[in-house]
Amino acid sequence: MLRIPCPHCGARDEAEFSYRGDATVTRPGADGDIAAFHDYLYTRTNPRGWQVEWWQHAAGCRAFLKVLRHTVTHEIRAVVTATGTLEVPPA
Amino acid sequence: MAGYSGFRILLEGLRGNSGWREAWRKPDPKPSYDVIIVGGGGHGLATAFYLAEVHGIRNVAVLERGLIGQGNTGRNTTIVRSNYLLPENNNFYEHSLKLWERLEQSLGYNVMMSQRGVLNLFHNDAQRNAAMRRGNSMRLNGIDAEILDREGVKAMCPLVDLDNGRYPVMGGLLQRRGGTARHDAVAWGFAHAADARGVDIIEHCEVTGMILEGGAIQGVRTTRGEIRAPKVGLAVAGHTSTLTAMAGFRVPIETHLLQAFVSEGLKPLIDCVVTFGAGHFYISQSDKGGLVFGGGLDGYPSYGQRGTLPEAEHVYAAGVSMIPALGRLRGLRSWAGVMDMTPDGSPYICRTPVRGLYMTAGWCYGGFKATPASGWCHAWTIAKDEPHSLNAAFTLDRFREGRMLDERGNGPHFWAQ
Amino acid sequence: MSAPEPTHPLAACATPGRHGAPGDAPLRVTLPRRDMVQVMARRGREDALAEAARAAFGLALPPAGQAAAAPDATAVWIQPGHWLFAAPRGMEGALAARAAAAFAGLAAVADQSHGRTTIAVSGPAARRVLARGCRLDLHPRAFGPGRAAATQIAHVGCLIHQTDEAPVFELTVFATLAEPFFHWLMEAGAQDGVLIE
Amino acid sequence: MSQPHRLPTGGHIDRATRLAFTFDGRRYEGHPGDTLASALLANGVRLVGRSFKYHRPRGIFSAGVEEPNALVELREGARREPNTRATVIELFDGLVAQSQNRRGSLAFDWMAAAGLLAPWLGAGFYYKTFMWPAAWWERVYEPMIRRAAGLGRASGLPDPDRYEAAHAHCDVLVVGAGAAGLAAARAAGAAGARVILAEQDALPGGDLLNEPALEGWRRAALAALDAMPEVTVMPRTTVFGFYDHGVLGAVERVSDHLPEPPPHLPRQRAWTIRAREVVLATGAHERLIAFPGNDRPGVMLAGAARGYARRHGVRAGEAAVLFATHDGAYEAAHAMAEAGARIVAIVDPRQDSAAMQRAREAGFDVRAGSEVCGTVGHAALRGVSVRRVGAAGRGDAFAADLLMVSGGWNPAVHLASMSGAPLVWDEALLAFIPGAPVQRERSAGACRGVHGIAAAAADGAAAGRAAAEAAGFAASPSFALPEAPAADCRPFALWEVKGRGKAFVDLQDDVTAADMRLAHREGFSHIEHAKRYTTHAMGTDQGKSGGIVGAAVLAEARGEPVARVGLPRFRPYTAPIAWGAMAGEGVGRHFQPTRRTALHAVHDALGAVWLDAGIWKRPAYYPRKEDADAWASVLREARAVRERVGICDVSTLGKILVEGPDAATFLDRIYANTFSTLPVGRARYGLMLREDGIVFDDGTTSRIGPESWFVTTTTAQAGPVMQHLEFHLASAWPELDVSLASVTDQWAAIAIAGPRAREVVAGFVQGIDLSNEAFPFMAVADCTAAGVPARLFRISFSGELAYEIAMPAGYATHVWQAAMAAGAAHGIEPYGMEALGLLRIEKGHVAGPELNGQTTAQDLGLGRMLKKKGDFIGRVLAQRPGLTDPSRPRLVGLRSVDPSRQIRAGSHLLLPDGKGRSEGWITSATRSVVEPGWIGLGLLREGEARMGSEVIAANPLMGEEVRMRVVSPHMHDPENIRVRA
Ligand SMILES: Cc1cc2nc3c(=O)[nH]c(=O)nc-3n(C[C@H](O)[C@H](O)[C@H](O)COP(=O)(O)OP(=O)(O)OC[C@H]3O[C@@H](n4cnc5c(N)ncnc54)[C@H](O)[C@@H]3O)c2cc1C
Ligand SMILES: NC(=O)c1ccc[n+]([C@@H]2O[C@H](COP(=O)([O-])OP(=O)(O)OC[C@H]3O[C@@H](n4cnc5c(N)ncnc54)[C@H](O)[C@@H]3O)[C@@H](O)[C@H]2O)c1
Ligand SMILES: Cc1cc2nc3c(=O)[nH]c(=O)nc-3n(C[C@H](O)[C@H](O)[C@H](O)COP(=O)(O)O)c2cc1C
Ligand SMILES: [Zn+2]
Repeated sequence: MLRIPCPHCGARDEAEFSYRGDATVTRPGADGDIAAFHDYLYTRTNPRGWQVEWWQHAAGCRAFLKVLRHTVTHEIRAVVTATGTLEVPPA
Repeated sequence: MAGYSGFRILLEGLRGNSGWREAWRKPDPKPSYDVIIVGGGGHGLATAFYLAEVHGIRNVAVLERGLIGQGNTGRNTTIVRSNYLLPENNNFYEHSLKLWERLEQSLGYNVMMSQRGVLNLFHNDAQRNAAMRRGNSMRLNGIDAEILDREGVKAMCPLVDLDNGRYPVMGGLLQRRGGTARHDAVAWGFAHAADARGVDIIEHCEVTGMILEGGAIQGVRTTRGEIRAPKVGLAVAGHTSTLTAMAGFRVPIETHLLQAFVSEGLKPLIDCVVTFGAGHFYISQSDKGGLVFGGGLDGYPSYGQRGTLPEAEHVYAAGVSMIPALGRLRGLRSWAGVMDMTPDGSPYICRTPVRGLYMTAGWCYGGFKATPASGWCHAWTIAKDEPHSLNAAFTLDRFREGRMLDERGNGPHFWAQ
Repeated sequence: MSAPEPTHPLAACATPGRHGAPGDAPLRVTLPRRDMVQVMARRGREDALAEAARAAFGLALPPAGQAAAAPDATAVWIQPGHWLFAAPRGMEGALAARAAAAFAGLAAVADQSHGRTTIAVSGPAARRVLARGCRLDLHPRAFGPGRAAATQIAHVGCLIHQTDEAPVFELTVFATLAEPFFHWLMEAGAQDGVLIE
Repeated sequence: MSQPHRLPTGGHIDRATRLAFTFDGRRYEGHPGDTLASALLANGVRLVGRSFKYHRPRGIFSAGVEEPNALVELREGARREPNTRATVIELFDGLVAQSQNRRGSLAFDWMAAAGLLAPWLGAGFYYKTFMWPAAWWERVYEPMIRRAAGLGRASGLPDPDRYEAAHAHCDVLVVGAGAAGLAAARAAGAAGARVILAEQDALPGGDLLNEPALEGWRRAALAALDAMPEVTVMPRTTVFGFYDHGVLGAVERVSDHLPEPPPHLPRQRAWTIRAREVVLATGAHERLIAFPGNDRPGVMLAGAARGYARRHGVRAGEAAVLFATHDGAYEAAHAMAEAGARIVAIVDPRQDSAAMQRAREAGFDVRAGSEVCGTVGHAALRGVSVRRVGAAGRGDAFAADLLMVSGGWNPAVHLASMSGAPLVWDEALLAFIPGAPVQRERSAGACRGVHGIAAAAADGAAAGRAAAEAAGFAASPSFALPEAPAADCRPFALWEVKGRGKAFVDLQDDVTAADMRLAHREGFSHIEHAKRYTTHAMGTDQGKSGGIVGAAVLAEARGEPVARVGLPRFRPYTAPIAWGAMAGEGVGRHFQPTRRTALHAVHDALGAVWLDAGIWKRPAYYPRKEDADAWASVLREARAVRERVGICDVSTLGKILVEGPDAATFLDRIYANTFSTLPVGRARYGLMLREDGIVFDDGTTSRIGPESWFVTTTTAQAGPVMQHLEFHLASAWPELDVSLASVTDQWAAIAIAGPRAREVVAGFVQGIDLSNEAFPFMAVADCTAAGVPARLFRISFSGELAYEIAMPAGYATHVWQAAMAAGAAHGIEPYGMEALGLLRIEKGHVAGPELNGQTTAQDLGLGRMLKKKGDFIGRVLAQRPGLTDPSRPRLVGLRSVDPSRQIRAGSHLLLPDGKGRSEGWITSATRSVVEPGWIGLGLLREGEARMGSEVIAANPLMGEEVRMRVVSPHMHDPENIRVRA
């Protein structure tokens, strides 16, 4: 079971959060075309390793957080608020 | 090599079982093949089998990084059914079910396909109407389906609590021809039969890179050296993205975690497969007596093959809510698999942006039942370099086209499928 | 017609008296009547909002995980930029009006007096009983008076605010889910005994 | 007569109290402190079960969770619990147990005939046969296999007991309260850490319970722990799994040692424990040796025999042979001798050792360099055959009724392995021990191969101290550790004695050494393949004592060391756990919370029939005595709305306050239609798309202030819409200054609909001019309703003149009653969801069945709502060809040609000459009040072009075909005259 350190609330059980997808993709602006939106919505790196992903602390402070998590070990290395940035370490 | 039969069992029993030989050979890889299949799960092995059996392409290698059948094929809850809504899906899965129905005889291996019935419970009008739409779609496509009322549910699975739960049961959609098969035997049976037709099954051989020339595949790099082939098929389930990354492109797949569980062995208790409509839960009983059960995804991407406690608790809670007699039984073991989730819940059997590279992937948590048809269609697509009509819709670029095959209307979220 | 007393969300199920096992230190349960408003800071106006809160309510807006109390109101941090202000039940809409006036231009104000309800639990059994559903560590080393946290108990969202060393925990839940939450609390407390006051 | 094998003194047994119990209907007695197994042994019961495949007679083999044989059905009726290990059942007065997996009696099990077929029932035989004739598999072979397989019988009745979840946090979790665990907990506790010490046994102590000389130390340790307020000792608590991030699961058996749970107490409690540091002190499981007949009742693990003598005061046999490969097991012989048994012989493959010498000095017949090569007897052991190691032949026979076996110890590495630690081979111990930890975990004592109580305790103390330090506590003072001579537990590598007869590596699943070799011969040479092919280590004991032996047999066949072969992967659970405990209290009626509107009691008083809408309870309809059936009620309610006026609780709609300077901009991007142009005091129907262009949700949203909006969502999507708004605000447009608050619970809402709605509303609402000019369709204003502040909306779902009035939830009953009073003169009637559904279908309003996540705005005839300019969610991808394809099914109205013919949602639409090809389906169906008969909404290919034509609603599931006419979905008042009246 993941324990996700929410920057607002401290470490909380995974059961309080919901995963909301890869946080490295950004929504194309008003001028985005089908190809751009297609990539944003569907195409995934899906790394076997470190991934920056969206989690909402849904049953807590409701903040959307960016979480740097390893998809094999499940280790969480860093969590920042929505406007923060996280570097993906080399595999 | 002699096939398996009751007679041989008798004979070998008298000879101290000393005459049995390897169910499949353990060859070293050759420098090149006509076709390489990456992934020794059910889908990869079935692809190889049908390449040999249907298309006469026998110079084929199946490369498996570990042991065959130890991926999702060896860790799934073994439900086989064709009760799909969309015609593209129900035609495909019905083709699969028909292949299942004669798989033992095709393979000369008992995969213990058991058509015990798959019963999906519904609890309210909306669910009933959706079940009707699906069941009628099946019937119009020539697939068996029945709608059961509460008495029918009681008769089919007397242990289900019709009334006292949070959401009383209203009825169920039953596919009698659905059922279960013995997961490991499916891998072993396809391996045995493919091997007998000349396919090299090479275990402990991990693909680590792709040899590409001019936008076309020429072979793969592996932990056992380079192996060349003009055609390569991927059947690596949750690892698809890793392999396509080697080939230089990304796909609409996210790898998620799904748990399964088995109880202690019990005398026959639950005869069919039952799924709960009020929560994520489904259950059946294996021939060994264990109740095999599972629920929904754990909810986040993982290649870790290990599940999490809260999701397990949810599965158990849904279980006792559906069948209160389960409370006093015991869970024996839990495990998890890594699922190749797609944004619409439907699969890919198709060519890829790289010439000569094909894939069968995106099976989510429903690909065991697809095993024979996936192999059959994948083999067809590889052999002919074009899809069969059964898999024509299962393309990678259907999302560009807006032609999603979203059975349940869950939308473009991998984790919600 | 004049406004009647609002119906309490737990009117149908919180019967005063002893429930569950006859223990000597039962879980004590009370249902304080509160008005509550959700105050949501405008972008970049947090400091001004804090100033206004001090002026109008006499309290310092608490940071994440904390509550602040003034004689006639408390403020609990609930999410980034959001606080839940509470005061004893007064005239309908009075707290919301007071907050709206005090925070005009600084924050949006949503009256939640009917949307949330508070259940106060106390006594030596309180931590033990809460642990039967609450995933948070409420041990004195990890939590304490003045601390607050939003979490989920028995599938129901719950804001926990410890007001007292004793300990006293105030549990604020959604009004339409108060009954199942209360049912859970009664079940969880039955082995220690519950005294509803 | 009773308890002939009970010792007069000694052990943790209260001989003064007698407990009566029955096994297979026979009455016996035992004492507190007994397990069912020890009590059966005290009474001389040897045969307790039948094996899985060959139905061989089996006896008690162990004294703990590793028991493969002595599985019983415990208790009766709804509390019957199959497969319960007699070795861990605490005896209570009135206990009832039955043997299982037998046809006939335990002594004469018909299924034992399977043993005769054994040559043909080797590993994996079923994969190779039963294929012809094809139909026979399901009709003949499989039912036979299913009946023969399986172990105990479930009761099939609802479990009457209650369970609960519980959560714990600690600095240091110590698993196992043997010498190592007690010392670890004490050391960590003394450092000031919050410690949990979990022990599956009822009595903490582990192996200390078999050491009378160390009882003082055990008690002192427990007293010390008791004196530490931050240390919690949890007996009867099995830690079953080690999950990610320092989380472990445990089950506490609160009442299993009692006849039934006392009032208010659960049967079991499932703990989720979050530990900063973990000390695993889980001990070790004794290893069997594979030799022919090693499953005979009377063959028992040496440590178990010792434990029965020392802890339970029971002599497990009168004439005992010890077959051991290491010194650690010799204590069993001494213990049995003290208990009054005759030590017939000690068989040891080694030539000499300290323990062998001591045994000789004690006068035992020590057979050095020897091995047990067979057993004699049937349902009970009568003799043992012994020969020189590796010699051929049957060897010498010894009469004995107890054969104590020890092939060494398997450290209980389950939890360490689950936590991610690799397992490393210890050549001296011939065992796998935990390697470098991955999580914040360390092992101590026998579970990492540190044997001997003194060594284990010292190891535990060091681990406890280190754990506390790692958790941030200063070093703790030291305390006295037990002193005891340690026996050498390094075994001689004897895994298997080959000979005639079955030598089992997995007793429960009847897996023999020969099966492992067969698996290898057939290519299933990897341990994971071999496991699956033979079912080795797949039983309820998961190979705790024989797993490694099977691996060793496989290793020999492969010609490789055991270290290379390894063990099958460890998974939860360390021991099987009750389903009910994992499920917790949220089951049955409490599987999900029941959400009630503020008007719940009102509907109840009106006799509402309830309907589940998600987790909400909503009134379906309000039956009256004079209504012939449910349809009569529904039609009556709907008619009231069409003809007079009705009142309906619409509180479940999601309500979100959206406020801030950028709220209008935000809503323009969220909705497919424009909101920024909406004036204050007006509402607009809005459509949200998902980013993939499919319709997400709809609802009416009002501007209640220049920067303040009241968004409503459908009941089902309230949560998802809120999350959707929050997500886009956080991820896509963080620059927008918008605040979101869910006010669903704050506001109750009531719809008042029907031609007389205005009069009714006027009767209890003050502060608004209700005239059509002053308060037209889609107007919104604050008001006072029956004296309470409220908000009035002029919106309509039913297609009639209608209002929705929202009021603070606590006043809902008051306002409802005022509305009823005001409406009495107008014939107001409450209407439920069914009538609401009827009305909206007549009106052609889409709802859940149409907004099913598969439809576009065009599909639903709402395409013109999509704004042409500006970004909004779903705009771009909605333009994909597949979604704009004109051949997609479109929303239509449908009416039965024969009005009496019922139609059903879920029927497919066929063209009369269409050869059965589905052209669409019925999404919603109802009887109608406007024009009596059955009507529906559906999605039909080329729907518009087919207006007026006939289609067939086919429902093969129900055997129905109904002729339908395609009509406009707006079947009632298409010009919207009534809503604007
Ligand atoms: C818990 C669970 C329950 C399920 N229940 C059902 C069910 O009831 N019914 C149903 O129909 N489906 C079910 N499924 C889904 C089903 O198991 C899978 O869809 C199906 O088995 C996939 O088969 P496969 O052959 O594609 O994949 P796998 O069996 O996973 O095979 C892929 C193989 O590729 C290998 N591989 C990966 N990378 C490489 C590489 N680089 N080089 C070489 N080899 C590689 C892997 O080792 C693996 O053996 C379930 C899945 C899980 C996990
Ligand atoms: N029965 C025996 O003869 C036996 C068995 C193992 C070790 N030993 C000896 O014991 C001494 C070592 O002491 P130790 O403390 O390392 O081992 P121990 O066997 O004395 O104690 C381990 C304790 O852990 C408990 N336990 C194991 N898994 C558990 C789980 N998952 N959840 C909760 N409790 C669990 C066991 O019930 C036991 O009480 C040495 O003398 C060693 O040789 C003897
Ligand atoms: C249908 C099915 C039935 C199973 N039955 C058992 C069982 O009776 N006993 C057991 O120990 N494991 C059983 N397992 C689980 C396997 O032991 C194993 O955990 C699973 O295949 C995943 O492999 P892994 O745990 O090695 O990763 C079963 C698995 C499946 C898919
Ligand atoms: Zn948070």
